[in-house]
Amino acid sequence: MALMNYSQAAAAALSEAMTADATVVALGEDLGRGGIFAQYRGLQQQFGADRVIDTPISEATIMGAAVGMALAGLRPVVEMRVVDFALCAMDELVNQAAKNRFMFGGQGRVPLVVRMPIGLWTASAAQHSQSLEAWFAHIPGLVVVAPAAPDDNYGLLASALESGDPVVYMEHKELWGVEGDVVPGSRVALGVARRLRDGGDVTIVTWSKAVPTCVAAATALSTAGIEADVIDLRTLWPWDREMVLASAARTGHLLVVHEAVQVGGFGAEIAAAAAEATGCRIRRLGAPRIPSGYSKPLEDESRVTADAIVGAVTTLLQR
Amino acid sequence: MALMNYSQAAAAALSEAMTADATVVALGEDLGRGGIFAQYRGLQQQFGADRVIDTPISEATIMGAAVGMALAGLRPVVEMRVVDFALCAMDELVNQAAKNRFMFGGQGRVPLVVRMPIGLWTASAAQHSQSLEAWFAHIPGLVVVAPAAPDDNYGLLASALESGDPVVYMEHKELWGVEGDVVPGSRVALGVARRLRDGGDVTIVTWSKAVPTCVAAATALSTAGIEADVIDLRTLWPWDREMVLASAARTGHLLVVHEAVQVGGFGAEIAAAAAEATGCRIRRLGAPRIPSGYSKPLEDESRVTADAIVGAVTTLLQR
Amino acid sequence: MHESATRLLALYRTMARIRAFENAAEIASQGGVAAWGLSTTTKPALVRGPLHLSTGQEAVAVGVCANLTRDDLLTSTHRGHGHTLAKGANVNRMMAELFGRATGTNKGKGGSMHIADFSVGMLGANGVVAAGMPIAVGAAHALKIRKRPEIVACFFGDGAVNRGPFLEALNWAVVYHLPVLFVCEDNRISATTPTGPMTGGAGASVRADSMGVPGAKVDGNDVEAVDAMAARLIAEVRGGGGPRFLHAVTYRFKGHVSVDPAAYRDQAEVVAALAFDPLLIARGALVRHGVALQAIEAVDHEAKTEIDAAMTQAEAAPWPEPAAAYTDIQNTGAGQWR
Amino acid sequence: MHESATRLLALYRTMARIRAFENAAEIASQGGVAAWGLSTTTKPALVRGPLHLSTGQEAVAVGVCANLTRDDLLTSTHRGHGHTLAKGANVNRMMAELFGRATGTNKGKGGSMHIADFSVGMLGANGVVAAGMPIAVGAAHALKIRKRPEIVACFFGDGAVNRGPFLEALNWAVVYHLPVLFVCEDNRISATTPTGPMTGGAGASVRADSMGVPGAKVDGNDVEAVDAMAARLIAEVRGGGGPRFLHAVTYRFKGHVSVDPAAYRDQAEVVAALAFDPLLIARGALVRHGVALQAIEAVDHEAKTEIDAAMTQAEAAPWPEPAAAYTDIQNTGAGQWR
Ligand SMILES: Cc1ncc(C[n+]2csc(CCOP(=O)(O)OP(=O)(O)O)c2C)c(N)n1
Ligand SMILES: Cc1ncc(C[n+]2csc(CCOP(=O)(O)OP(=O)(O)O)c2C)c(N)n1
Ligand SMILES: [Mg+2]
Ligand SMILES: [Mg+2]
Repeated sequence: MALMNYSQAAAAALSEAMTADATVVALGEDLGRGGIFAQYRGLQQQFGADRVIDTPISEATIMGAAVGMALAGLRPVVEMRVVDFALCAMDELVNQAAKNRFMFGGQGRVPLVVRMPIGLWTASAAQHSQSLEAWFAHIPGLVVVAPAAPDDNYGLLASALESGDPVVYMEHKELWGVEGDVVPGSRVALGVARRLRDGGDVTIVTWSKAVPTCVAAATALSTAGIEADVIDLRTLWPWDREMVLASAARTGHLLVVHEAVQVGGFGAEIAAAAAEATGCRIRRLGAPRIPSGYSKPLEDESRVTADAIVGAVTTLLQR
Repeated sequence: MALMNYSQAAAAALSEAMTADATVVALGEDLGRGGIFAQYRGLQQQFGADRVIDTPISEATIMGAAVGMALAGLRPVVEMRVVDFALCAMDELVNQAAKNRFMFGGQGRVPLVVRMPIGLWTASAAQHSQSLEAWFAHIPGLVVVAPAAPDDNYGLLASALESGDPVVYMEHKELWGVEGDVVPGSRVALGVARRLRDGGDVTIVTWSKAVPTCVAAATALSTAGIEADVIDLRTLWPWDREMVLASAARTGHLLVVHEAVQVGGFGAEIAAAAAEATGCRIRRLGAPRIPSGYSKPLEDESRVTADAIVGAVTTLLQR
Repeated sequence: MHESATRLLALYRTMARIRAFENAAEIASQGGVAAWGLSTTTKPALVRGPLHLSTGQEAVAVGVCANLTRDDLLTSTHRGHGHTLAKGANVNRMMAELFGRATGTNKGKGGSMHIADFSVGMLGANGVVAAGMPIAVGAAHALKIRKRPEIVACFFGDGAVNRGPFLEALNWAVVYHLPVLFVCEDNRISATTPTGPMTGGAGASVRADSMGVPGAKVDGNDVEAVDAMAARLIAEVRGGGGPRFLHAVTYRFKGHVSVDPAAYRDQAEVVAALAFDPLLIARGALVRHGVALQAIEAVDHEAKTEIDAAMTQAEAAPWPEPAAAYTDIQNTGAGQWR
Repeated sequence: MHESATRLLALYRTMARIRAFENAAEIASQGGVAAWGLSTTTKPALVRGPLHLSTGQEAVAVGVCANLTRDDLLTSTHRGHGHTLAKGANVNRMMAELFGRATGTNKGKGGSMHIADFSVGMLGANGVVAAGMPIAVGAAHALKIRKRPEIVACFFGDGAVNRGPFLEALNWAVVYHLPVLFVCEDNRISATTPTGPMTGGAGASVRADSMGVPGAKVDGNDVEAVDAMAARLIAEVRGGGGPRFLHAVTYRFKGHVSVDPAAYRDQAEVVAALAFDPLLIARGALVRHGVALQAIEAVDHEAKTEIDAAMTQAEAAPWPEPAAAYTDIQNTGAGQWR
């Protein structure tokens, strides 16, 4: 067991995968310097510039080339820096990577992990703060992962690298420094959620940076006598219907919380699916439908707070 | 009143806007030949190649240039041919067009209408059949429109051209030939849904090509004594909460139907919002999470049928 | 027969097979989907989807692929039948794919626009202009990293040179010194729009040159010329010389899609172009090489017979089961459809 | 004073103001967000967001903008303070924007990476590399359609030449013969990666040339050289000559962002580069032009005073109301936030 931060955990998982499998390579801008969040620190020194590849600023071709690499025998890890820049590579991801296996009748597969950090990141404004996980969960052929803790970032990245399917892997830009214990060699299965707190009054489903906020809110609720069942989804597609629906059926009340814009967010899918299956009462909490502002008072309007979560639960239970 | 098909109705609306306002221009590939669905037929002859602009195959720059045009005094209409190709211009639409007004503190606006036809289109396979309206409804700064009939395509396109905001305008590739009466000069307000059938047992909310299918299903249900309130949303953002929530509150049962993949589709937003606000029972019907297949038996798996809708309503009412 | 004659006859045979394939597919597609401002008809067609024919462009595919091994890789465009056949795919499975049958190269899942045969290194036609280019350089990158001897041939049209991935992919190939031959199949038109007025500068090869990809221009209707130039450039690529660029000028005999009458095109231009039919040119060359007319006609006849058989087999072939719509997508999360 | 001396002194004044602005902003940003592998600190900084300084590149912005009218348009990059100031924006409002205040050019909504002043034709910095290029050609396209006399100056970095929009935008400008000057601000680095090894061929201007955009290369640290070359090219653009390309070679004195120590860069290289500080060069030229040292120092002093005042004003300026987060987004559907 080792204490690592969220960034180091990812570097460790990738380093071990590259050691175990010579076909694993990583490509993206500035990887030679460790990546802008240190999540590749030391890897180019360890594996060489042929396997930890510094690229031109060519997002479309970074993604498209990775598809070609995957078809020709490699298992590429693509670094998009932030999801906002991945918008320069949507044809390559959605039309090419995600549909390749089906379109060609299963002749090939695209074992590809695309890392695209999401989320607000101190005053980074409208073009460096988006959370677009809902887009990718909507696209057949893609797996979508959004880890919230170092051990999950380690275990899920390792599983993503082994999955053989195109995986949209979304780390959060304000979690890199978070520390936690990681068990070397451990795996976290894709599609399995994580229960962070047991409770019978209300189910709170969340992921990524909203996880710690929900846990804080649950603690506050508990002092008020409300026990929340807090579930970190971890993988958005496939999502853990079993755990979520069982809990929602039990508590009869489901709140889904995420940092992404609430309108059309993936919380709508979880809430609708749970209401369809269990008839539970639902409520969602996400960012308002506004671009992220630069100035703190504006940026804060896009942040989901523990108070807002407590408020949402209270309203949900009143109805 | 004039009888027009869906394609002609759009051409008429655009032609009138270009006649009335010299700053309205259209740009895209093959517009000089009328566009591949005849939706621009005659316009270049009428307004000249400077205003109905044939472009290189440069989707990113078609979209980006339109943003620049809008900032410099024009009201561009961008033709993306099919939404699948618009994936080559996501940074330009989502990071540049949608955020421009906010990011720059309201110094400018981007009056832009981006046409990106959606939907299945006889054996066009995985890269020419997508319906991605849910993506754009999730993005602050964008208006999303999906007309189902000639009069709406005329009245909504006219309103979109007058709105002054970036509008993602999604026509359906299998509706071009549909005919109907159009009132010259008429307008359909953005954000106002259309009730196609009055009923008290169940609310069916839908849009685009699924509209006629829902109407057919409602007729069948009626013979079985089930009266459906059928609502064509027409505009997905802003959507007509008033009409939908009032109906859902009245019937207590809501089914949302669309051709797009159900998982993460915009139906989840409507269903979740309605359940949150009215506590109604909900159900969704969309395509399975699979790429569209080329062969008919495969493609048909992605089609929403009247039978499936009848089935969904029956299950919904049983619960 | 003289060696060069033997080679030319072999090249001609492949061209004849492609021509026969395209002609048969064209007929089978009548009444199919019409993107051409005509509304989609419901008249049942054997080939339902959009069909982009390479009729008249056979010499490019054949001249280039004649210099590739079975293990070399190839990325194609929406107009990919010729590339696929020339790379060695089975015509029965190709035609079955166009017919949407379970026995097709793609199990009926892709159709003409996505035709592929990975077993002969053909990594697929593509529905998105220029989208094959980044994939091609990535495949070449993998071959280099894996220290493989194979190379990649990347086909694209003249319209693709105005899309960003053209620049990004060529730059990528130079930066990593990759084994890839870029083949610009220049039929001088993009759908309904002449490409010239939409393209700044002196065109494809000059752009390639400015990015550090040397190359050459060739008459794309003269299969011997294409073969010779491709041989030279591919030898340089195989020799570790890095990427090369082949600019082949040709002409699209048919409409953009099979149901497109191409009324926007001056008929005189088409008639003039037919005089430079690559098959005609090759026939003339064969005769000059002393090959007997009967030998040539025999090849045409064999090709016709082979494709007729492919049509019959395709029409008789089974349709995919609906359940097949749910396979070959992803393992993780498979079966969880709604 | 001789006319050329007067002009040079004016150019120098703007450079001095930019330098003072960047230095002040740099200090105000210490303790702010650090993308640099350092985790984001919580130590409060006056300028919180990522700050890309143009320190050392002042001559490019100033030499080009000196040849633009207030109504000409300009698109910028993430490193846009110099362009904005040189185009005529008010430094108080600029600094207030970096401080995130309601009185900023963008009401505190954009910050450094999106700084803009439409009132002087500055259409905005951009958080996405090369994203300003299609916008620039579109603006030029609109000016042409509207038969306006203005032109557009499009700034971008050396790293941008490897993104697709570079090719698409240049091609677009040629196809429609648009009034745009492309300015490649070549500081030879892209974030932490030297751009040379990532760029195939002979570089930016050669690529531009291959697409039909003529241009010239210039020493981007010599403001007189930039001014002269920009004057020539802009005259050609104004004269209806179509797009032109200016390749200005310069050097980034600071890290990629203000909090980046740039440890990855050889310090000897930096020291050597400092000898070619554009302000030093301009000072030397001023002296050669017979301008008195006191006159130069007076300019430096004024600049410093002006920026100090801007800092004081910015710090005292009001924060935006939370409600402002919900305005300036869209009229249609406004107010319907969840
Ligand atoms: C990105 C993109 N834009 C537009 C289209 C529609 N389209 C299909 S083929 C074509 C013309 C392509 O011209 P060219 O590259 O010269 O190939 P050709 O059809 O001449 O073989 C167009 C515009 C597309 N498939 N992809
Ligand atoms: C499409 C895109 N990819 C990556 C980035 C991250 N990024 C910001 S600036 C930069 C380097 C740009 O280099 P250059 O264009 O030379 O401008 P400079 O920073 O040198 O002024 C990178 C990679 C981005 N902003 N946009
Ligand atoms: Mg062509
Ligand atoms: Mg640079």
